[in-house]
Amino acid sequence: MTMGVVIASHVDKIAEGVYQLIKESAPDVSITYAGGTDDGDVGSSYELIEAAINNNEADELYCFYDLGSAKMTLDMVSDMSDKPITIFDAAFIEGAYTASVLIQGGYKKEEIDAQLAPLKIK
Amino acid sequence: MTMGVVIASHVDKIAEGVYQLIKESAPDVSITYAGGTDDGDVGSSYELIEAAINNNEADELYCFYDLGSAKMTLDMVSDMSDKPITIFDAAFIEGAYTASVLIQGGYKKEEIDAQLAPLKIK
Amino acid sequence: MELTGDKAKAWLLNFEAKIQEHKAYLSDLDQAIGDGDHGSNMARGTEAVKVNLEKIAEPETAEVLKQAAMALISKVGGASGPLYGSAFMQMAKTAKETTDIHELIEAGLEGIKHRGKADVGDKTMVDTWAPVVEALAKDALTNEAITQAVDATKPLKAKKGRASYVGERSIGALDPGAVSSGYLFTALVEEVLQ
Amino acid sequence: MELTGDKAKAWLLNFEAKIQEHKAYLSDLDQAIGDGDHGSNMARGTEAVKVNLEKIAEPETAEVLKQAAMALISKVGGASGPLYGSAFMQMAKTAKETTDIHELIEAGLEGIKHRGKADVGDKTMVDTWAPVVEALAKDALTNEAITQAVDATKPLKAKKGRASYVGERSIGALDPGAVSSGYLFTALVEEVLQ
Ligand SMILES: Nc1ncnc2c1ncn2[C@@H]1O[C@H](COP(=O)(O)OP(=O)(O)O)[C@@H](O)[C@H]1O
Ligand SMILES: Nc1ncnc2c1ncn2[C@@H]1O[C@H](COP(=O)(O)OP(=O)(O)O)[C@@H](O)[C@H]1O
Ligand SMILES: [Mg+2]
Ligand SMILES: [Mg+2]
Ligand SMILES: [Mg+2]
Ligand SMILES: [Mg+2]
Repeated sequence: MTMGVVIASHVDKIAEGVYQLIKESAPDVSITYAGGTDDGDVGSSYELIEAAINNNEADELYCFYDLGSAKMTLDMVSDMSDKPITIFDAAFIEGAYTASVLIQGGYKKEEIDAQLAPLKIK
Repeated sequence: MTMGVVIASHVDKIAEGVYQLIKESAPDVSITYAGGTDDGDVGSSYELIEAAINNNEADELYCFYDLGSAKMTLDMVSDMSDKPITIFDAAFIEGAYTASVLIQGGYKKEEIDAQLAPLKIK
Repeated sequence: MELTGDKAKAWLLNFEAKIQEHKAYLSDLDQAIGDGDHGSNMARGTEAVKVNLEKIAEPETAEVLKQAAMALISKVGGASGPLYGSAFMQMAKTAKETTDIHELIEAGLEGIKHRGKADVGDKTMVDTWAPVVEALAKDALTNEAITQAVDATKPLKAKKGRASYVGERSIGALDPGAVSSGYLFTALVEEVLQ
Repeated sequence: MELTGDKAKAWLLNFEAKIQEHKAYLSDLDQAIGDGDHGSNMARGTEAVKVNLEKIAEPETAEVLKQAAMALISKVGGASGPLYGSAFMQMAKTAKETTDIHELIEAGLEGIKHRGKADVGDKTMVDTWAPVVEALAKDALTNEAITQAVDATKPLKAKKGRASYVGERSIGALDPGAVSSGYLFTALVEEVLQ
């Protein structure tokens, strides 16, 4: 079971930037992202989030979001998807960074979940 | 005493995107940002963070950062600055969003600090 | 009361017209306690609903509701997208069993609650939907009842969504999603119940 | 032992040369437990130090240290920027009182600790600086002592900086900032102490 990370933000630039930040420390982890609406506005897009989930090469996905409505969209996509998906109510960037670095380091799910627990703020 | 928000990220796109996200809900708050190094790489820049602090129109600044080294740069700039600056060890985007929306709403410092307290994760 | 396919289509087209008419007002309401986009979000979403529905020559209730759900889910872009989307998706599923309006709207409310985890009193669209479901159960849905439900969101403190960030300051403001839901039900009264 | 302006300049130019030489190695070390940029960060920073110092015709200790601090602060771009920058800034301040090498490096260590809040054993550059300060107090700084301090970061678990994210997995790896600090002190031995 490989683990991957999905980043869902309300803004396209944030999603791209978080990807850029994380890839430096987790070059071998499958990280996909979705930001903003279909038109590039601030918001969230079912299609873009669905694509980020489908395009992620990992077997199991850890998803992080910035604000609540991206979570609802993630939730909807997750309801429709066959992949095991966990949506973390963790600090967005810090949580995604932590998860990615730990996956890169080969840690097990339980250990990663334990490290993410104190980052829960939502 | 007006209150403003400073956003310091390791990535230029993240800083711009967070600004974009927050401005929608806090159009009247002075929000300035700095992202990445002088050359646009991932990292932090003393000059850019100093400029974000100097260009902020508010009397008192609430600063948020993504990862620890941006905090150290904020710290250095803050040591050199006369403005009252508080660096929050809060979840980056969530903290900056919360602070900005509350400042927009006219809340007092004590109330804002109380709302930010549960977001402390660093 | 039954929701036929034709009525369902008329209802949603009326809703779209109301949203377009009150687009600026909805965004203003959202600017006060959120991010100021509820009007444009709903306008974009209902516009897409209209496009989808206009393609349906012989409307069938479940299909109309499903097309509305798909359009709202993919085009709104804000929290109201997955929320209205889940409502219509639940209604579409329920429509395969029954087209009773009370049961359909009740299913829609369940969809919203499942997605958003909000309860009555949290100052969200749930505060419009819940009293509407009760009124429909008694066959007593009127414009007055709708207005009353919408207005009752004013004194509440927001506990969900972006408005929850402003806490106390949300008191005294109408919830934008409750207001847009009000238009949905006024359209229902006009097109289906009257 | 005194740090004259000329020696300070020679020291930092030697440091720059060592960093350029080991740039790829430092980044590789950082890739293992961080983000893989320590070599390029330090290369950019010390290159800027060199540019600043080459402008100084008659080097004066405090000024040399200050110019180094400014260059590192503004050009490194990673955590090592404010850290080395604070070290040299503290040294520059102290140089106005004394140019004794032990006192200067001790002031530098205080600068690093003030900025980064790390202690001995946290697997950072502090683990090179602290034993070096002790050795200098006894006038006994050698290349062996430096290598020993740097190597001693291997078994440690990182508690500060990016490497702290990988926790246990940092055990067994050298700390990149401890290694680059090792070059700083080897350059000191070569240019000043020998
Ligand atoms: N968790 C929730 N449950 C129910 N309704 C919600 C929830 N979050 C937000 N809403 C509704 O959504 C409306 C805001 O929609 P909109 O402005 O389109 O989305 P966003 O807040 O993402 O910009 C609110 O006025 C409220 O009625
Ligand atoms: N809080 C700290 N205190 C002391 N040294 C630190 C601290 N954080 C990081 N370091 C040092 O900085 C080095 C990493 O520097 P660098 O890679 O240039 O920065 P970044 O981690 O921002 O990419 C680490 O190897 C460590 O020696
Ligand atoms: Mg909105
Ligand atoms: Mg929005
Ligand atoms: Mg690094
Ligand atoms: Mg770096």
